[in-house]
Amino acid sequence: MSSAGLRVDLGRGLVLPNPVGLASGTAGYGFELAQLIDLDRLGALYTKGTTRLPREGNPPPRVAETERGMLNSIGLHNPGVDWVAEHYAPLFAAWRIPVVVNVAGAEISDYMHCARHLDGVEGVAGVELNISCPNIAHGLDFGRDAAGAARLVDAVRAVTGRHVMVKLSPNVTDIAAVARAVEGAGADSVSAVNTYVGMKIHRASGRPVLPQGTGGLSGPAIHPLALAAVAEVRAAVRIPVVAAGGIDDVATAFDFFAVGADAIQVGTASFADPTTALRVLDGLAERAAAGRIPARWGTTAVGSP
Amino acid sequence: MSSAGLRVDLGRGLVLPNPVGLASGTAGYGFELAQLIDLDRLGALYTKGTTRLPREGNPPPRVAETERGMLNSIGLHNPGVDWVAEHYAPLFAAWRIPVVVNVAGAEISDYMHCARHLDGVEGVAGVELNISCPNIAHGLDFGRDAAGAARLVDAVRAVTGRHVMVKLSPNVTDIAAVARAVEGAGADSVSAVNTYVGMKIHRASGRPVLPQGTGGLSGPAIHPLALAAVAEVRAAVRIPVVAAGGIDDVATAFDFFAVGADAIQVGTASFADPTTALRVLDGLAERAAAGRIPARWGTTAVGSP
Amino acid sequence: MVSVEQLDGGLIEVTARLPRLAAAAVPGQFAQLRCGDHGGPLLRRPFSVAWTESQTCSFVFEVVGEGTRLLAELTAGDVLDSLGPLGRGFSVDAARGEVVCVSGGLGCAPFPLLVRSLRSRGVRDIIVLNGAASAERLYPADRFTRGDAGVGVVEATDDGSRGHHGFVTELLAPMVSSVTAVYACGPNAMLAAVATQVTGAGSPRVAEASLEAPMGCGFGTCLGCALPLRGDGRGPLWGLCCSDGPVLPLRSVDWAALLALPAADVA
Amino acid sequence: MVSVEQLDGGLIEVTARLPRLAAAAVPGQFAQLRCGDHGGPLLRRPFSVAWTESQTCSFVFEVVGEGTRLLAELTAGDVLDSLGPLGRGFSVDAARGEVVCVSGGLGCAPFPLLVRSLRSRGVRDIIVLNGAASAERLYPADRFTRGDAGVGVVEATDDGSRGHHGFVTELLAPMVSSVTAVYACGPNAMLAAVATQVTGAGSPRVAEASLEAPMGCGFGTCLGCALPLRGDGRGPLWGLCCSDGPVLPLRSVDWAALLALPAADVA
Ligand SMILES: Cc1cc2nc3c(=O)[nH]c(=O)nc-3n(C[C@H](O)[C@H](O)[C@H](O)COP(=O)(O)OP(=O)(O)OC[C@H]3O[C@@H](n4cnc5c(N)ncnc54)[C@H](O)[C@@H]3O)c2cc1C
Ligand SMILES: Cc1cc2nc3c(=O)[nH]c(=O)nc-3n(C[C@H](O)[C@H](O)[C@H](O)COP(=O)(O)OP(=O)(O)OC[C@H]3O[C@@H](n4cnc5c(N)ncnc54)[C@H](O)[C@@H]3O)c2cc1C
Ligand SMILES: Cc1cc2nc3c(=O)[nH]c(=O)nc-3n(C[C@H](O)[C@H](O)[C@H](O)COP(=O)(O)O)c2cc1C
Ligand SMILES: Cc1cc2nc3c(=O)[nH]c(=O)nc-3n(C[C@H](O)[C@H](O)[C@H](O)COP(=O)(O)O)c2cc1C
Ligand code: FES
Ligand code: FES
Repeated sequence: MSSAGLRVDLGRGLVLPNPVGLASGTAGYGFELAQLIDLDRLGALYTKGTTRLPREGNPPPRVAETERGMLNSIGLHNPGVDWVAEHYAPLFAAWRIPVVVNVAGAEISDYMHCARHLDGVEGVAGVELNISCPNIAHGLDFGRDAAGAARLVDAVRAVTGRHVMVKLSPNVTDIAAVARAVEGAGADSVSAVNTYVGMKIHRASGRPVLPQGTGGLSGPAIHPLALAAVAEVRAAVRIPVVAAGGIDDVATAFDFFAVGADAIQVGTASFADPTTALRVLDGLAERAAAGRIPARWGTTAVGSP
Repeated sequence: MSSAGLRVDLGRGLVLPNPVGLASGTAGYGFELAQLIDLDRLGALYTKGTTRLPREGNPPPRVAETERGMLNSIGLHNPGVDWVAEHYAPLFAAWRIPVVVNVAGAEISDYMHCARHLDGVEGVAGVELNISCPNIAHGLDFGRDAAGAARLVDAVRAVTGRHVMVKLSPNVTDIAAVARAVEGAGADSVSAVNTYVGMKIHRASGRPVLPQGTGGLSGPAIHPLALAAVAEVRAAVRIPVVAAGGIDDVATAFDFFAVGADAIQVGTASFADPTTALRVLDGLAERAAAGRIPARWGTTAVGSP
Repeated sequence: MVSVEQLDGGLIEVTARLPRLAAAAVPGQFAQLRCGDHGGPLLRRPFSVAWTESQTCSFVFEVVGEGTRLLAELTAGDVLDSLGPLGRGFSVDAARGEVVCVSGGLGCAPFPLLVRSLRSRGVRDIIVLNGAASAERLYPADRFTRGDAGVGVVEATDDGSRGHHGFVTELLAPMVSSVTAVYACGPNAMLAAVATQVTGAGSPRVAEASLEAPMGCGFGTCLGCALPLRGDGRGPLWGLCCSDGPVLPLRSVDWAALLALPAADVA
Repeated sequence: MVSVEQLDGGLIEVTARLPRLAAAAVPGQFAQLRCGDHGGPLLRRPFSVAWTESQTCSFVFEVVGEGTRLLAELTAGDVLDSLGPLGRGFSVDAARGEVVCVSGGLGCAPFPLLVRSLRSRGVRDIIVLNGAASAERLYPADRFTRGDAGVGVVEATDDGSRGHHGFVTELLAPMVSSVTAVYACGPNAMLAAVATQVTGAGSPRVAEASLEAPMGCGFGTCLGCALPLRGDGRGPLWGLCCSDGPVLPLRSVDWAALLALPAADVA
């Protein structure tokens, strides 16, 4: 299936060969998946959340299954930005798939540090600011506060010429306000949604399965919630919106185009079937060939809900 | 199975024979379910959201299924508080099951009107203020704003001597703040959670299935989210917490006791199996008989997540 | 305890041991069937009771989505979990002499039971007007008649592959003035067409249709299954398909409002 | 294409046509199996490859939850959807002369394949120490030996209903100094007990265990399957069960940290 004509220009140099990406934290830095699928056919790889210093992550169990969903509490286990810039980026540079480095931190200075260190690094197509990780202390603060998010984006904007995407938290009263705030502060695009704060109880002990108590819920269970959130964000901003949440086939991906997303990220579904994103891409290409994708992926007017 | 010893005193005269209730909007005013099950064995019936004036509700479709969940957009279809007080309450009075009238509105005066009209009415054991209905204009405003919620509770507190329970919205950044605010304003208990804002897309048309665009998501899909929310509320307040969200058997109900809930509400599961609440009760009684329920339903210390 | 019969054109008839439902169901009532076990859809699916014997009930459907796909996978020995009978059935008491049943597509489902009931109450002549897209999608005539000479079936197909070439409602006009009752079940557009034929003077005393709506519960508690009924002129009044219906007098439905609603399917 | 064999004591052996997995799997590797179809669990479940023929693979398990319940329901003709082989298997190259395999409960799973591989590489004597709660829960001895006289099986049961009355690790002590390799698979407590026996001087060159952790993906991308490895003294270092393991040198695991973790099951 040809995917020509599926190109998506997200602005400031981030051009996706097609709208189908792999969501942060569900594809590592691509190396393992590259053994299993033809990564280079996809539209973007969003890396595991990367921090200023290497992080060991949380003690296990780190994942737990729920009804049509999964909770995770990985705790940003990652080798740190220096390692990524030095050792991984040169490998990314050899790939056709654009690699967007997902960046996380506790302080504005952490994000600035990472963005600065990745700026101009070959192989890094942009950064996605994870202001919404529910699994580290303070990880949600920026994502839950429009003014804080704007300050963060403003600071990062000053230190990088690369595309800055902001990953929004759905665990908020007003996701549209946060989206507008980061747009105003100079974000080039937003991605939504990150995971929802959830919990699972170990029945024999009555205690949470995840040692942190809560984790982030992803997968089909959140698809209807993510659709509502993306529709709301779409109505709030003019910059591109990259959608994630429960995509597991072309139909669930298309639901996001119907509410106005410009591109999508496949997350949890890759765990059960690493070819999911390729299947979505093939389905998309088929529909495109049949003329079933209107301008901007068939945006329909969905009122702010 | 005997359910003696399962009594729960929620305060200000609201004493539940047992902790197993039927969630608002999933049992109407009890009359239909009374034909199908022995309603009088249950701990509480929380009625359909009731408003100052009768409401016709939203145009259909009003329900749509998602992965292990359902969306609804009923729009508070109800006969109005006068009808409930005059025609239904006398029938409630003949039942053993305590009936808590769920009250909704757009203005503080609407809630006051309803609470006043229900105050002292025989057959009405208390009111549950629905400050979190996502399906009417303004329906979420109070639930999403701690100060507004407190003003509302304060006003209602002034006009009723009955038990005032406040039904919290999970569609907020900080549910604990709202819970603390309504506790401070004199709420006797809180219930959590109401539904999560979600959307479903009609694949053939690319438009939302529900004419309002969004609806409220309930059912097993939200269980992990509701658990996290209830744990957070439990850690925030001292008043009783009544839990709802995805309960479909005794194990899922017990998960809420594990995070410190005082009582529970069975919602969506009653649609597929009207005996669900009775099964939960029987399971609970069995565990109680086996001594497997410590004080306050086995509260474990779950840190604020 | 189930048997599954594949008819032509994708129609499927499932028969299951459901003695209580069989004993209680009146024509036009429905049952909420669980499709699949734990992994299946959360909500039950509504199906008209198509036939009963002393111990069994039958349902007719075709595969349109996940729920019906799982029902079609039932095999002998499986248990069918059913809730019902639910809703209001057809009014059979006022029917006398001649009556007509108008069926479109899967609207056939309630009629075998209705026909039997009417005949046992002394209705002399019953004509079933049975329409479908094409010949193989017609529910077989002998399942309406069951060999009873007092029952006639006239068929119509959209493509003309059997019987009248055109809409089944076109067959209704000549008989509408001579019957005491019209019962209809099928797509909304068909029902609306029937409704226009039975609202003038000299219309049959009983003119009813079985309607559909997406359902949460099936027994009147979720208020999900709203249908537009004729109101006081200020817009429709919402009735409940599951408890006010599914069978409603044709004249009480706000057909214009109903036809303006989005399709019930969500595919 | 599946066959399902119910052994005593609730053990189940499933054999499926999986030619590519059969060709590629080395002992100790695992496959991620899909349990049930669309309605089944979201994530796959990891199972050791227990045996291979040219076209088929076998897995041994018992029903502990939803996923294994669905696997146990497979019947001939069903398709088993498998991803793998995954992870690192046992080191077989350094094994010579005599080796011992220590199996506890379902830890038996990887050993039939390992034994075959070791024998084909010229290992002279293999002793399988096979422990379980009771006699009927012991994986049958002939599935380790497959009639090969170079393989011996010594059994132990917690309740003494067959073989040594006590822990299987008690059988290990007398032989630990004479073998070139110790391979272990079973509950963490058992593995820790094995680890303490093989860490002193004169310990076998190869001392490895196959470990478990709840898995999201099975192929190294989710970072969900963390296991505590020996760090630099400032607390454990997290390794990945699926890609650093599941087979790890016994000395590289931080056993104290591992035993302090909550149980992997979530029932
Ligand atoms: C009172 C009543 C009686 C019915 N009797 C029959 C019958 O005898 N034979 C028959 O084939 N069909 C009948 N239907 C329609 C049948 O219920 C739907 O075809 C079925 O629900 C589709 O389920 P699905 O999971 O296969 O489809 P999906 O499209 O996957 O269903 C998704 C959702 O849409 C709803 N839905 C889809 N189509 C309809 C519909 N037409 N009406 C209401 N809800 C719908 C389902 O309930 C479900 O919630 C009846 C409907 C009603 C309301
Ligand atoms: C590398 C590896 C190889 C394995 N090989 C075998 C084998 O050959 N035979 C066998 O019987 N079992 C084996 N297991 C354990 C097996 O994967 C679990 O018993 C199985 O996942 C339970 O699934 P369930 O849905 O039936 O249970 P549930 O308890 O319902 O599972 C719920 C969740 O807990 C996880 N889980 C439960 N128990 C375990 C466990 N022991 N280890 C990891 N995750 C768990 C599941 O993956 C799932 O996410 C292996 C595990 C690993 C990691
Ligand atoms: C195991 C796991 C780890 C994740 N790690 C990150 C991360 O490091 N940074 C981030 O922005 N999102 C992270 N996410 C969120 C996903 O990128 C995605 O937003 C979310 O899972 C919703 O999509 P899905 O339902 O398709 O999985 C993670 C998700 C999972 C399941
Ligand atoms: C059809 C439907 C109607 C509901 N109506 C109301 C309502 O009127 N007032 C209210 O406070 N909650 C209402 N709810 C929310 C439920 O009471 C409950 O909080 C929610 O469904 C979560 O529980 P569940 O997952 O067990 O259904 C409604 C839920 C459903 C499914
Ligand atoms: S389906 Fe629930 S009220 Fe009709
Ligand atoms: S299971 Fe996903 S990294 Fe190991």
